Amino acid sequence: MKSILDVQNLSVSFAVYGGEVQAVRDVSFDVKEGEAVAIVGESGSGKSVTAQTIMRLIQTPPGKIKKGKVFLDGQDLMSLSEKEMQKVRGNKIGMIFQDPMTSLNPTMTVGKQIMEGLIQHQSLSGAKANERVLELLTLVGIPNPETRINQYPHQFSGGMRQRVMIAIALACTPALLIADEPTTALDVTIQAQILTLMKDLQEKTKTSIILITHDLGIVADICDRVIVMYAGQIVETGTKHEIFSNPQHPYTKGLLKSLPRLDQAKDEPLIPIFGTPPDLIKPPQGCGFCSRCDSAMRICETEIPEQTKISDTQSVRCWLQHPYAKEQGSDAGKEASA
Amino acid sequence: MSKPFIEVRGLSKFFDIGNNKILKAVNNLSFSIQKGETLGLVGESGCGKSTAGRTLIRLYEPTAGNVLVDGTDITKLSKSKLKAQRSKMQMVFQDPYASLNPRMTILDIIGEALDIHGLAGSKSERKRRVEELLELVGLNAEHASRYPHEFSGGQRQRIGITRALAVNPQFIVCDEPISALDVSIQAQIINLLIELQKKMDLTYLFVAHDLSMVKYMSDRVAVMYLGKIVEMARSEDLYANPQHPYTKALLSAIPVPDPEVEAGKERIVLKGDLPSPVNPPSGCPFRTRCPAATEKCKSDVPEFREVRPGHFASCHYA
Amino acid sequence: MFTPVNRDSKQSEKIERPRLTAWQDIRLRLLSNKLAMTGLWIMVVVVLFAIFAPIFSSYDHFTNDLSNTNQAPSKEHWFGTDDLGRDLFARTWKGAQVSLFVGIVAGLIDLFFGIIYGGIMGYYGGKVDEFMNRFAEILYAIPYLLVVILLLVVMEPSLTTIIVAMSITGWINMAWIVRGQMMQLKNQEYALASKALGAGSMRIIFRHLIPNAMGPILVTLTLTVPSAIFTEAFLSFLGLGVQSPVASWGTMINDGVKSMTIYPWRLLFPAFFLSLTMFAFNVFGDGLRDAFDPKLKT
Amino acid sequence: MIRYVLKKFMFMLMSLFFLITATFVLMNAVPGSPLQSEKATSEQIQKNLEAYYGLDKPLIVQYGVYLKNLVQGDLGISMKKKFQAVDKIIGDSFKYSLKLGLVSIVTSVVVGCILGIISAMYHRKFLDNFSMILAVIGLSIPSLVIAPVLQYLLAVKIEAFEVAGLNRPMDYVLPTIALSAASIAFIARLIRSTMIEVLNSDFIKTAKSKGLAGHLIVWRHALRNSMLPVVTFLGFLMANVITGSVVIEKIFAIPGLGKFFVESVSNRDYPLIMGITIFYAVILMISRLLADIAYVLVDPRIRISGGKAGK
Amino acid sequence: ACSNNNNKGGSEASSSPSASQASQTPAETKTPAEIRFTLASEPPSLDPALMVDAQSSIVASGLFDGLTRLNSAGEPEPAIAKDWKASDDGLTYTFNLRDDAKWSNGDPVTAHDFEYSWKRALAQETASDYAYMLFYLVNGEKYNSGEATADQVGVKATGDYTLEVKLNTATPYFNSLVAHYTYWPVNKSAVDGKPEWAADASTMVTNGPFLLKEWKHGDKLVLEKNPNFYDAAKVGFDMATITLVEDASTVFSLFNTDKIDWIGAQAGEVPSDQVPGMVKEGKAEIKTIASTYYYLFNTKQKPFSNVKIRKAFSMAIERQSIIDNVTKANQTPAFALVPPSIAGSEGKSFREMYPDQSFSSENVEEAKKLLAEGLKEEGLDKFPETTLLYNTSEGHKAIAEAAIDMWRKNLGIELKLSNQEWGTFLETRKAGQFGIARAGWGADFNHAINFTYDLIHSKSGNNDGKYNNPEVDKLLDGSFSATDDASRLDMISKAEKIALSDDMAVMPIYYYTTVTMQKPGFKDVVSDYAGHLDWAFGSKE
Ligand SMILES: Nc1ncnc2c1ncn2[C@@H]1O[C@H](COP(=O)(O)OP(=O)(O)OP(=O)(O)O)[C@@H](O)[C@H]1O
Ligand SMILES: Nc1ncnc2c1ncn2[C@@H]1O[C@H](COP(=O)(O)OP(=O)(O)OP(=O)(O)O)[C@@H](O)[C@H]1O
Ligand SMILES: [Mg+2]
Ligand SMILES: [Mg+2]
Repeated sequence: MKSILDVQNLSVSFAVYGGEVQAVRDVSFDVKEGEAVAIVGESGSGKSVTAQTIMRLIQTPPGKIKKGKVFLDGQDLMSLSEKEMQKVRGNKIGMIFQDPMTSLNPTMTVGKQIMEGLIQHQSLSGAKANERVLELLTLVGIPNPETRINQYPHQFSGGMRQRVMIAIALACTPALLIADEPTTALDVTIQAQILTLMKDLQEKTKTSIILITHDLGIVADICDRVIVMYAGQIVETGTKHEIFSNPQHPYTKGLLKSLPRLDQAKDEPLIPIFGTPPDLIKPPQGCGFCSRCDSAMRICETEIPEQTKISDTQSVRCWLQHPYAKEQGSDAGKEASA
Repeated sequence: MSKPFIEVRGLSKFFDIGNNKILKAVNNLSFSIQKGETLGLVGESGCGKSTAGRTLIRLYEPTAGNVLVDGTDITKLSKSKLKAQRSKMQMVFQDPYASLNPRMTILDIIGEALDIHGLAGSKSERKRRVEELLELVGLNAEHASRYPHEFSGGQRQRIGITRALAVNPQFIVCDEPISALDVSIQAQIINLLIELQKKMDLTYLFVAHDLSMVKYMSDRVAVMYLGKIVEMARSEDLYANPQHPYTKALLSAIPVPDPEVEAGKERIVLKGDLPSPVNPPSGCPFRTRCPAATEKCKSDVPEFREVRPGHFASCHYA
Repeated sequence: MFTPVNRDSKQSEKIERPRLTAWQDIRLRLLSNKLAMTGLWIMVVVVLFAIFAPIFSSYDHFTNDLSNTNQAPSKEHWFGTDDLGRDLFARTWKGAQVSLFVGIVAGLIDLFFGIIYGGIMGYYGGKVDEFMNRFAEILYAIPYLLVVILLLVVMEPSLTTIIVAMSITGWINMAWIVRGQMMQLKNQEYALASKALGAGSMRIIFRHLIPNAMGPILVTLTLTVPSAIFTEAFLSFLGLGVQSPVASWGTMINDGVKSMTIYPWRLLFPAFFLSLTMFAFNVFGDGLRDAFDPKLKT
Repeated sequence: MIRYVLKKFMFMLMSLFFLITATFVLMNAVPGSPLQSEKATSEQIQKNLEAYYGLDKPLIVQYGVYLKNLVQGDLGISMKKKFQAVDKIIGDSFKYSLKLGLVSIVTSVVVGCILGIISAMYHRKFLDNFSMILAVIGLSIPSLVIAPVLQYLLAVKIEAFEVAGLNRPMDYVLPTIALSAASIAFIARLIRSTMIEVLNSDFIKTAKSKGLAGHLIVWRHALRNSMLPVVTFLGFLMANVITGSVVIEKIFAIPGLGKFFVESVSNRDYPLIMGITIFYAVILMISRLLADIAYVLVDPRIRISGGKAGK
Repeated sequence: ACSNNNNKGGSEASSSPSASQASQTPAETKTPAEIRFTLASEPPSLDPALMVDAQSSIVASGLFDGLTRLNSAGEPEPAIAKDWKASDDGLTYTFNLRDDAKWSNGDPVTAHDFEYSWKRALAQETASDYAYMLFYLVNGEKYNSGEATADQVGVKATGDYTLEVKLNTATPYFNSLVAHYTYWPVNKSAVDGKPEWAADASTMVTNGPFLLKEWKHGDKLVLEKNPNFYDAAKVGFDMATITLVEDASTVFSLFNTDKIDWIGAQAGEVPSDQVPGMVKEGKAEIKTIASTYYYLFNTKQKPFSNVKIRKAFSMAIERQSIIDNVTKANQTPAFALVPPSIAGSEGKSFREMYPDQSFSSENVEEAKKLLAEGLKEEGLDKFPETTLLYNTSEGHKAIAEAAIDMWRKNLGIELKLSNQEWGTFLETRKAGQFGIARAGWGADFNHAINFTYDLIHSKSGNNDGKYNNPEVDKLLDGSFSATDDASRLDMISKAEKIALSDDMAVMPIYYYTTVTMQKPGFKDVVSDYAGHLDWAFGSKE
């Protein structure tokens, strides 16, 4: 399958007083046509920054794209002018944000907000655009689109607003849809609605999706491939089944273990990952997860691990994959829990 | 069953939102919690969970109803008596960023609790006590002199818990203490809460919307919808055998972090949104979204009844 | 290299960033704001001059020298002389003392009453708010001049009188600002948390809410101070304030404007230093607000 | 909405009543009287005058008479400006103040917004610093100084404008600058800070992700949302600006209302003091009410209801 | 300190060739002759009975015409009255009126109008501040206090054009007095029952050389020549535009940009800092006026109850220095109250007849000595805390500052300064809550009694220093019953000398001047003896 998006060695940092936050460090991945890729990871691990960098929505300053290339259909987005980039945004890539409560302009009718992108990119006439908006609203399952079109966001519930956001993102039938935690702010019953909708739409439109989330349940539900990020780096990638059934990175493992199963009893304690994620203003010299890792080794503190291929689709960045570690570590701290 | 530690009878909290409109955030709640027990409270956002928790410990003045804590009706207490009772019941808040005053050090945030109840005689004793408490939740004494913004979310939530613990409470309302936290951190807090409960014989009202966590945490679970409890049962019971259609939908909507399970799951997707609590639907409040609603649901308010031993639900068809 | 390290889990709770108290943090952010620091330095220099220039000047601010009236700035009289031959350098800095004193004290008093009144009004809301708001509104609309003249009947003209006069209505604006802030902040969870602990309203207002409303309060203060300095000139004109031969910047500007075209220095110096100080106040206030704003924090 | 306005209106009447009472008492407590002059006249003449103006009656009766006339819409007749009706004096002079005031409010808002937008768009860059320094300078120089300096340089020295008066459109330029310098600065700073916040908000990101150009984003999305605090500020500004400024009116010889604020009190012209106070209070209250209503127009989220309009 | 009075410098105006030519040449295309000047504030009233101030009188002098008019020397000339005669006892005046004067509504101006107007001014319900100007008439005061009827008042039109006036005492200056605005006529049909008649251009009915065309309240007044004026040939201006401008700098700028033709004499004011320069360049003129600037001593209170201390204070002031360096308008140092421009008799001014130089002198050594003695007499070992009170104004402030500096330097005494807003100031001064207070007095009419009786008689309401010397009172009272002018002035001068030289009742500082500027080409636009602009019979080339 052709890859539609190819991110290569992307590094992004933010200048803050007292230093530089290295939010994304040397991240590479690709997204294939019609594929749904999930990016999971701890809060602050650089998921949103990665997504926004693809859209070139990072504010500069304080943000700075240190290095890296992002190819969309073979075109390097990082080298485009702002004008050219405007033609990509909303047209070839659509984006949905986390909080539907704040992502819509409160002082503009919903219809206008959807129409804006259409007029911008497809130069539709007013009437045509209006028609298309109604079509989109129906598509995302909003009843009475004719009246809804003239209402303001505050007259919509959270779920409805997220549907509107989806309509905005899909307005120009983009090749790639980036959804940054589209359901985190929603209730489970509403979340179910939105997820179902997204699945349907993907089947219908064959759009590629990057879905950012930290809910592994959602990943299990709708994604094909998973990218696990930690402290600005990709620590593990693989297909959904590989990640859930055969996690390699201690963080991925820990994440899966720390969730209660529905059949777990109260006296059977959860296994948390202790500690807190590192502060990216002073990123650790070695592996980002090292300070919280049960099986950390000397080298983890000093050297960033190489990417190791586990299978055609799965790879991981962890020193435990190193042949030496495998030799020595069999008896050492595997289960050395604190 | 022994005499319950917390007993809530007909608790209601209505907000006057102007224009002669009344918002019935919490409407006629009745339940009880035993000493050392955890009651889970789940429901959609806006259904009145926080309001219930806050009214329960009289952070909001209840519109109606009584709350008996260890036999004393706190809704009737005078201001000064209430203050004394406050040390018995505490609250842990949802947002670890908003619940700590950014202008105060941790020492002062926790110390304030001691000051208010005169629990620390001298400055040094106050400091010692705060440090002790911090150790209890796995933080360092060194952290006392720092400011909230220097901490990560999980650490802040532990500070929030410490503050609640400072006054030696017996009952804690945990208002979604983990929903703002990272998955990997949530387990830390849950474990801490359970550990503390065992150590100090605490009673919890555990509010959340993450059903798997609630089930894990709680002995019994109550499901709220539009200001009312629609179902309440022992947690295994509730999960294994949900009676109310809302609970059923809720349970099926939780995504399970297991591709095999997800692939085979049949999901009940509710249509529509939570109706406005200003003018709730007639009859059964859930009927507007219920896949099995009938004419009866429109006209008759279902009674909250014991459908099986220890399992209550308010549905005509349960 | 590949040997495991066993760590105490406590250690992972370490905070990497340098330890900063909120005040240190604010200071750091202020220090890195060039414009605000310029403002601060200007203020410091002006204050130092106001304190020391009158002491070290070889002239005083009140002795007339009728043979040397309206002299342009020169070696002897750096800022020139006024219509009675008084040294404008000495007068400008003497005036600075009065103006700065009035500005700052009036500002502080406004701050004090505004915070208390606005804090209570905003925190309690409802009927209390409605009532207190009406009262402030009425007070605001009563002709100020009448109040001031009446004050003159009961009090001797002096700096104190001026400050009292200014404080009668000066705090209202501040109160309204604080009220707005209170309404926003009172539902913050940390306020509720404190209430849950049993804290009284006063403790919540003054320990929790006010410190967090400091940003807008400071900005308002930077506006209060200049307006107090001008009000002083107006009140002195009515006979309420400093009496000649003591001058203030406001009264000197009032005088200077009239002879602006022939003796421009009589306007220039007080106006320049007043504007400069105001400028400094404003940019410093801005910097302070930025420094106080937790939202701008990283 | 109508209910809201009606309720506000009732409160306004109540406040007015207290205000009238307070002013009446104060006015009579202040030394001096409308009939005084430097030259002493005979006691008899004084008595005749008092009788003529009804000042010989007990205060409470005077107060009652005043209220009665007021209810009938009669503000009385000035004691100093012989036989000019107070409402006419106010009306005549308010015309000028209103015109000048509106011009300067529009100027303040337009120029202030432009400066503020520039600042916000080029946050932390040269243009930001430049326009903010400009704004702070505007705020730092008292109008007492700006006005005569402008007058001297532009009207006397190069005669580009008239020295005084308010007859042709060009005559508005100088007083407007002097009158709006401070509010321009204030609005610019207000807009800047809210706009910076708005530009960082999520819905701006949404707009960007649609591919809109920068200026469109500011114009369509950011501006309206940044106007809210300005609208509140305008409530106060309106009342203060359209009722005239003593200093500006004096320097540019504008026959506005502002000078009467001082003059009526200096003259102890009781009916005029009362009239102006009432007028000012009503304007103040109406401006604040208008600001509330404007708030609703700008922000569709706020629906006026009960006691809590957007503030 | 200022006051009222009106006069016309009409006689010279008639000789103006341009005026008569302009009205006679058929080529009327010439731009109208206009005079433009400013007033600091709006005339409070243009009703002669109610006017009290300079602003009103300057405007109204173009609108009304009285029985007589004062020329620039302050002497009465015929106006509506063709001639007049006084009875031998001086108690009855008979005025013969001209029969060609008309009201602007067309009515003739008759003696009945005068009778009506005078009685109206005296009537209680008119509530005129200046009713006392008419107390010279028999029963004038009684009628004003309701003790007599209108018919008993001593004024009667004995024919359409003859007016007979009966006075309480012989008043030789009565023919000047009737030039005062309180004696001006009003038109009964326009006035009766319409108290607001004089507040609007459309309802004004006048009889003077100009008509009020437009009165934009607060902004300006426009006057146009009255074509029906009986002496229209004498009227040089086609119109007068009077704008209301308060700020002196603005007035000055208006003059410099050719927007106005005149500054000074209560019609605008040259900014004091500009005066020396303007005078030097010959652009401004300085004229003395009938006003005096002085300080009141509170004679009822220590330390100024002591005459030596009062003298010491006066002697320690260097008046010329104040004039040269502070007020800078070439004022005359004053040692008495009656200003030089007040007329005496036989063409000489009062001050020429009774110079004030000898009243007291400035002498620092003497002052110190007197102060020490005075303090001893009062049993004071050091000078008590004392306040110098003045009403808020730049000018007063500068003088007060200069004065206290002189006392500091010359006597070693530190006085406190206190300024108050006008209304409060008057009340405070009346109540005697001061040590020294600033005061000023301008002429109501051109006679020395106006500066003496009013200021130093113990019964006068204007004697705020509460000076009281029975001898002075006796002399002043006696002056009213004196039969001839010479002995009257003599008595007045004696009283003045006792009060100012022996008792130092008040401390005169200077006699006012007014600084005037006018555009070239204007004739007979002048400041009158009292310092009010007199423009109505001026002309422009
Ligand atoms: N504008 C900015 N200025 C400074 N630092 C920033 C900025 N935006 C992001 N960062 C930093 O970059 C890092 C990565 O942030 P990012 O928003 O990508 O995290 P995330 O993985 O999306 O987390 P979450 O799950 O909370 O959304 C964080 O440490 C954050 O503090
Ligand atoms: N102070 C208040 N005034 C008016 N209405 C309120 C107030 N507090 C809460 N409400 C309303 O009461 C209802 C219940 O709110 P509550 O915060 O208790 O819900 P919740 O179940 O805790 O939701 P969430 O999951 O979002 O925290 C909501 O409709 C809310 O808008
Ligand atoms: Mg994110
Ligand atoms: Mg809640």
